[in-house]
Amino acid sequence: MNPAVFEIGKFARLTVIWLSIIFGAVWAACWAVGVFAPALINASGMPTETASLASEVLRALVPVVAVAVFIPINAMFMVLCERRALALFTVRKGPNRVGPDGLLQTAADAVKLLFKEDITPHGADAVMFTAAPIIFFAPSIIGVLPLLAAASGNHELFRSVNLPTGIFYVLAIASIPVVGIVMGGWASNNKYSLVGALRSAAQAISYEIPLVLSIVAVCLMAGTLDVVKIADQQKDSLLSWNIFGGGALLPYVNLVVAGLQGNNEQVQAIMQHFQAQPLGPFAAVLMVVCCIIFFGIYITGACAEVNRIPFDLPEAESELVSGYNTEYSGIKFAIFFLAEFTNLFVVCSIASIMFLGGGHAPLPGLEQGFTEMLGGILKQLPGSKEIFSPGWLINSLVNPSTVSQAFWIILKTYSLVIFAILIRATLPRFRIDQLMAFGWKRLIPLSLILLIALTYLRELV
Amino acid sequence: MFGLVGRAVESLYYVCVGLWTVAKHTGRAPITKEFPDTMPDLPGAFRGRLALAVNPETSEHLCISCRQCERVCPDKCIDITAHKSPETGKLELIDFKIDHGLCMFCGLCTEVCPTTCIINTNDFEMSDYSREALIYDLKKLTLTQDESAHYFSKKYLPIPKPKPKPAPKPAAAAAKPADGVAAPAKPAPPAAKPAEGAAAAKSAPAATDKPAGDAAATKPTAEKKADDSKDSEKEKAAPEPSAAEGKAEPDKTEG
Amino acid sequence: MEGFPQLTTWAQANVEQAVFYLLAVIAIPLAYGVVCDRNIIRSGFLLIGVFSTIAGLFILLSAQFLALAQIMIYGVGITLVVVIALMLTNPKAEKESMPALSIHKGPAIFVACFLFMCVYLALRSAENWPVKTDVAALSAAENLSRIGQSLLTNYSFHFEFASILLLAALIGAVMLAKAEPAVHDLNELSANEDKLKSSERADDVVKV
Amino acid sequence: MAPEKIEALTSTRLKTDEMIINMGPQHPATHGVLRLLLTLDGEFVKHVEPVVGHLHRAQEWQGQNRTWFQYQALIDRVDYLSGMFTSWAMARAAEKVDGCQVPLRGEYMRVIVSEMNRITSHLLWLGTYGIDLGAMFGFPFYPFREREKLLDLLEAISGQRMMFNYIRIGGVQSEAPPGWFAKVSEFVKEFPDRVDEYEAILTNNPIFIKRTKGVGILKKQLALDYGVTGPSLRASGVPLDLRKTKPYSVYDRLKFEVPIHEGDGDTFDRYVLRVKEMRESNEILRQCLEQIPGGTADELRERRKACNSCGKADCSNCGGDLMIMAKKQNAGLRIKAGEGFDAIESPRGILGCYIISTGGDTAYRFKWRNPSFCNLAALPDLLIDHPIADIMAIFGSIDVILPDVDR
Repeated sequence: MNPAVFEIGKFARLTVIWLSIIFGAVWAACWAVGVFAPALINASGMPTETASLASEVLRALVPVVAVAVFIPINAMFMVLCERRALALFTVRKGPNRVGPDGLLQTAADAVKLLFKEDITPHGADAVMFTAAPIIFFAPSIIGVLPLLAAASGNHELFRSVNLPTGIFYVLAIASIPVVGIVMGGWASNNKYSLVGALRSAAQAISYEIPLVLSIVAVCLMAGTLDVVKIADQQKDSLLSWNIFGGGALLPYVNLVVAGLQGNNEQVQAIMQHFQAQPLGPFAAVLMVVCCIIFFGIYITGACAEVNRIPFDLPEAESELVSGYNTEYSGIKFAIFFLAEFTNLFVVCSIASIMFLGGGHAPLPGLEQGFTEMLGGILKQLPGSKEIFSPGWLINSLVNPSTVSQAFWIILKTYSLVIFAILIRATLPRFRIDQLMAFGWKRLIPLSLILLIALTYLRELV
Repeated sequence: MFGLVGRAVESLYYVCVGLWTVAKHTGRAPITKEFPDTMPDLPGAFRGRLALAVNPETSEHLCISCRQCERVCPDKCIDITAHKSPETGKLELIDFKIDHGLCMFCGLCTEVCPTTCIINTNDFEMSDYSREALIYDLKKLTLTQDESAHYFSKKYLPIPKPKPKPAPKPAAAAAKPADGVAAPAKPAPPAAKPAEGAAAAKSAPAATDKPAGDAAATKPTAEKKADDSKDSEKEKAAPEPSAAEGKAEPDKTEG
Repeated sequence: MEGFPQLTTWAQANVEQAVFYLLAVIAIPLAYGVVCDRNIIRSGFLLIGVFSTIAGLFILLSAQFLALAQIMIYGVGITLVVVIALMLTNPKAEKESMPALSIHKGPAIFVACFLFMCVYLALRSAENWPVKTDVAALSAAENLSRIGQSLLTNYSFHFEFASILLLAALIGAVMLAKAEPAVHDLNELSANEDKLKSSERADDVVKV
Repeated sequence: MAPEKIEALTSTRLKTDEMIINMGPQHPATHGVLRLLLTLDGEFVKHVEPVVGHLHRAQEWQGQNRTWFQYQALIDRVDYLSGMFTSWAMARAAEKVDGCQVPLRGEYMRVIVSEMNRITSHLLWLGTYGIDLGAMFGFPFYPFREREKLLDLLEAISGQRMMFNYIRIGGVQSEAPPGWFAKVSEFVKEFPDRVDEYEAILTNNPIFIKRTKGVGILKKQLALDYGVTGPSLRASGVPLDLRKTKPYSVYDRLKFEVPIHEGDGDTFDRYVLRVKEMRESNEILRQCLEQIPGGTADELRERRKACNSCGKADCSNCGGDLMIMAKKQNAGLRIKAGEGFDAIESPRGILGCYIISTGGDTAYRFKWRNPSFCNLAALPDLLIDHPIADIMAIFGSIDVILPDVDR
């Protein structure tokens, strides 16, 4: 057999193992804090008021625990995933020495970085030099909170972090890391770092606009900033995803289906609807095109926001040595490194929630079928109402709809991550003036035009 | 306007072509050689660590202490200690040292060796803890009979004929080593014989001013002087090889 | 904080005040640093800190959207200011020549006192200050749509005026940044002259 | 234009401080140890001062203090990416002085290994050029994969991957090992497909085109004034390739095109030209494998079984054209008294060697004409008024190799 198949298999195995470790850990931590501990408190015979307050505090802490557990492990996995995927694209094997299949490679790297000497260069502004990685990393941790609710199918434990201004919150927080980069670059007392920092600032500001505009387009179609609502609007099928016009094509597909089934009444009903909107089909197709272009703009802007190739000018290894993190070493460098990958994950998960239907399956019956099947199995368990019985344990642990949604969102997000890695393996880097010109002269006008077009098309569909 | 759109679409197309080309590589077998697990398949010509071969058939040491390699080495990393045996009047090899820290693996010594004694093995893992440990002495350099056989076949070298046992070779062998020993050691080259022997034989008519085996005569005077003085030094140093060995040994164990 | 009734009431009773004072305690030294730090770039970063704490105060006032807008616009905007400061100043030269600003101290103190008095008096006359109390009761989503509606109805003139101002600033920036006929073009000119000669001479050389 | 006018035009601009940046000698993109002292106005280069010599190893002096035989092993290190060519240049100069005639098979072997080496050199350039332009994680591995194959083949014939010591004064060092020719022709067959792949990734890539088109324009006249040679010169439109203009060795027997680019001579042209050259080298290889007298080494060995590899000059299997070496290789290798210069076309340009021999086994004087040194001289003129990011694109595109500059 072709040895490449083995390599792909190893990569898949490694991914599955890591993901089950990550999400198992998150799940266990959330369950322990949000379900098990409150149950214990309630059962312990404390005064009811104190007990319920304590359990509410614990349940409010769940999202924080989930993110605190998830972010570092996930960043470690993403580093490994990137290295293995790059190896696949470049006919190599990648790190495969530490642990089975190189499973523990990044864990080992993290330990190595922890024990490395922490150097502050001569003439550096020590306070800012230290603060920069923190300011760079902190937003990516607090920024993902509103996404939790959408990713878990609005699970009751995460409902509290679902802000009405959810996506705006995420974008606002995501604009902070550039402060960290500028701070670090300036505080390093190194010309290369400084140039990297300046570039980063210019780039982040330029590409934030198309990025936000593409998100605005989605919000415009959805009519809300609430991520859970946006995700829920796309639950029907592939066609109701925002990348395919948020259901613009749905009536026409329904028409075709009804026509094929010979359901004349339904055909009549839909046809009447069309007569009110004669330009409807045309507008719908245009809208789909607009949305796909917006998705492209989003991906481009996101790559620029998280400094990925072809927009990795702040680091630009061949020009600026290592850009803003040239002078960093040890744990501070590790934080920069982890934050970069976390940011990548965040933008990919935003894309999958906003454009790719969040945690909903691409085909209509899939999600419901799975949920019903798992729910049916869970109902069979004995004593599912009694606290601390095995049935209760499993029921409180496994929520069918959350399982399904988590699966799909992981699949979508990591597919986007792999796509970003593929881009990284292929494209060369922009030059700074070309980057700015591309951002200001191409992407921003394009997204503005499309945004206006979309508002009108939306009325016509 | 349409030109702009056309260019954008074209650019996007070519980016996608690039992405697809890279993505296709996922289906190819990795070219990685996992080095310590699978050793590289090095060709016979590979110039690795230097070693002294023995006759693969008779296990007789092939070195005749002619010092050709010592003379030709650009790095001067070879150091031969030999003395003339008082009984037979023949050169006797006492010690043969190669400083692999100096060696640049050019392979010139193996080309000039009249008895195909000094050869490049395929061994390239010679890392050690001290520079002294890279100075290999006669014992460390000499290959076993099996290894010699392996390299002789791998490098397509002709198996040298064993030296005639009584060997009443004239004492002049010291002055004209190549002449004296190359003749019996050079059999009719078989088909696979590479480079030096065959080429030398073939090129004889072209290189008119160079009678074969005339190296000692054409030796530059300066070098001759240096060699002579070195020789005399070696002669003096000869009685104490064990001391040198004793010095080398602790270093090695230390490492 | 839907779904946590007890926690919400408890937090409002106990934590809100503490958080307010915490933010104030952070904000005041930061603001002092902005004014007094001799390093202009560090002042810029401190200013970001001040605005972040103010965003925190907005959140305490249930003005989520405003807080986020504050972070988004000022966080990045101030970074730009820092970058511009970086490009326009020479920190080393400034360290050497810190001018004695004693002449300006008096007027500065006067202006500061005046402004403080204004604010203080305004706050003292809170009973006469028309504060809409019903806004605070709105939920965040309603708050958001209320802002949108106000911007496009009652305050649309201000909104449009601000946009025109920004547009003018943008165009001005573009005009400033636009490259003037500079050395590049001159090079091109002389290069064109070279080109005419070079093609002939090049062939000659190759023939030789 | 008059200086006053320039002053008048430039003085209206915003006055800014210039920043001096020291790029190298340990910068990741200076391909070794070049130091560029850059004076920047914003991101634009105003003045460049290349500081060379960090790798100076007195290669010429070494040649004068070592025997011919010893020095042959050292000169591969002058230009370590195309060791065959440095050996060849020296061998040709020495043969010219000596008046020795290299047998035809030897010449063909020289052309085969050199063209292979030219491909490896261009492949390495291609990979590192990808790195220079920021395609750091994927693209460079593809050219290196092919380069690895070629280096394995060169290792099999010469004994080492880069310091070949294979082309000698009077011929080449050894006959190819069994199966070598078959592997080479296998490579020759599959290589054009691989080049297509590189081109699919880079040539039409909009980012790559933007980064390279119109950047670092090397005008014909400037190139000639500086003595730039090789692909960099041909990309500027000067049809100067010694293989064609002054055919040496067996190049007059081979049909090949020297790619010339009639463009501006920007970095993109240099890239296109090198890619074309790789294809042409591959074509030359293919023809050599067909034309080589005596056929493959295996065939020749079969033939020589008849005469038992007698090695006689009049033997139809061993002598004449079928020899690979015309001069005995040993410590006493001598070159007749006289002086001579000969140049060949290396991957980087015209590589010349000038020798004065007094008839002994050591040269009286060595002088190298290194293409990298002359090509590097044009760098400051190319960099002026380009942003920092273009330094890599331009410096990478003229393809210098620092040991060759510093010698």
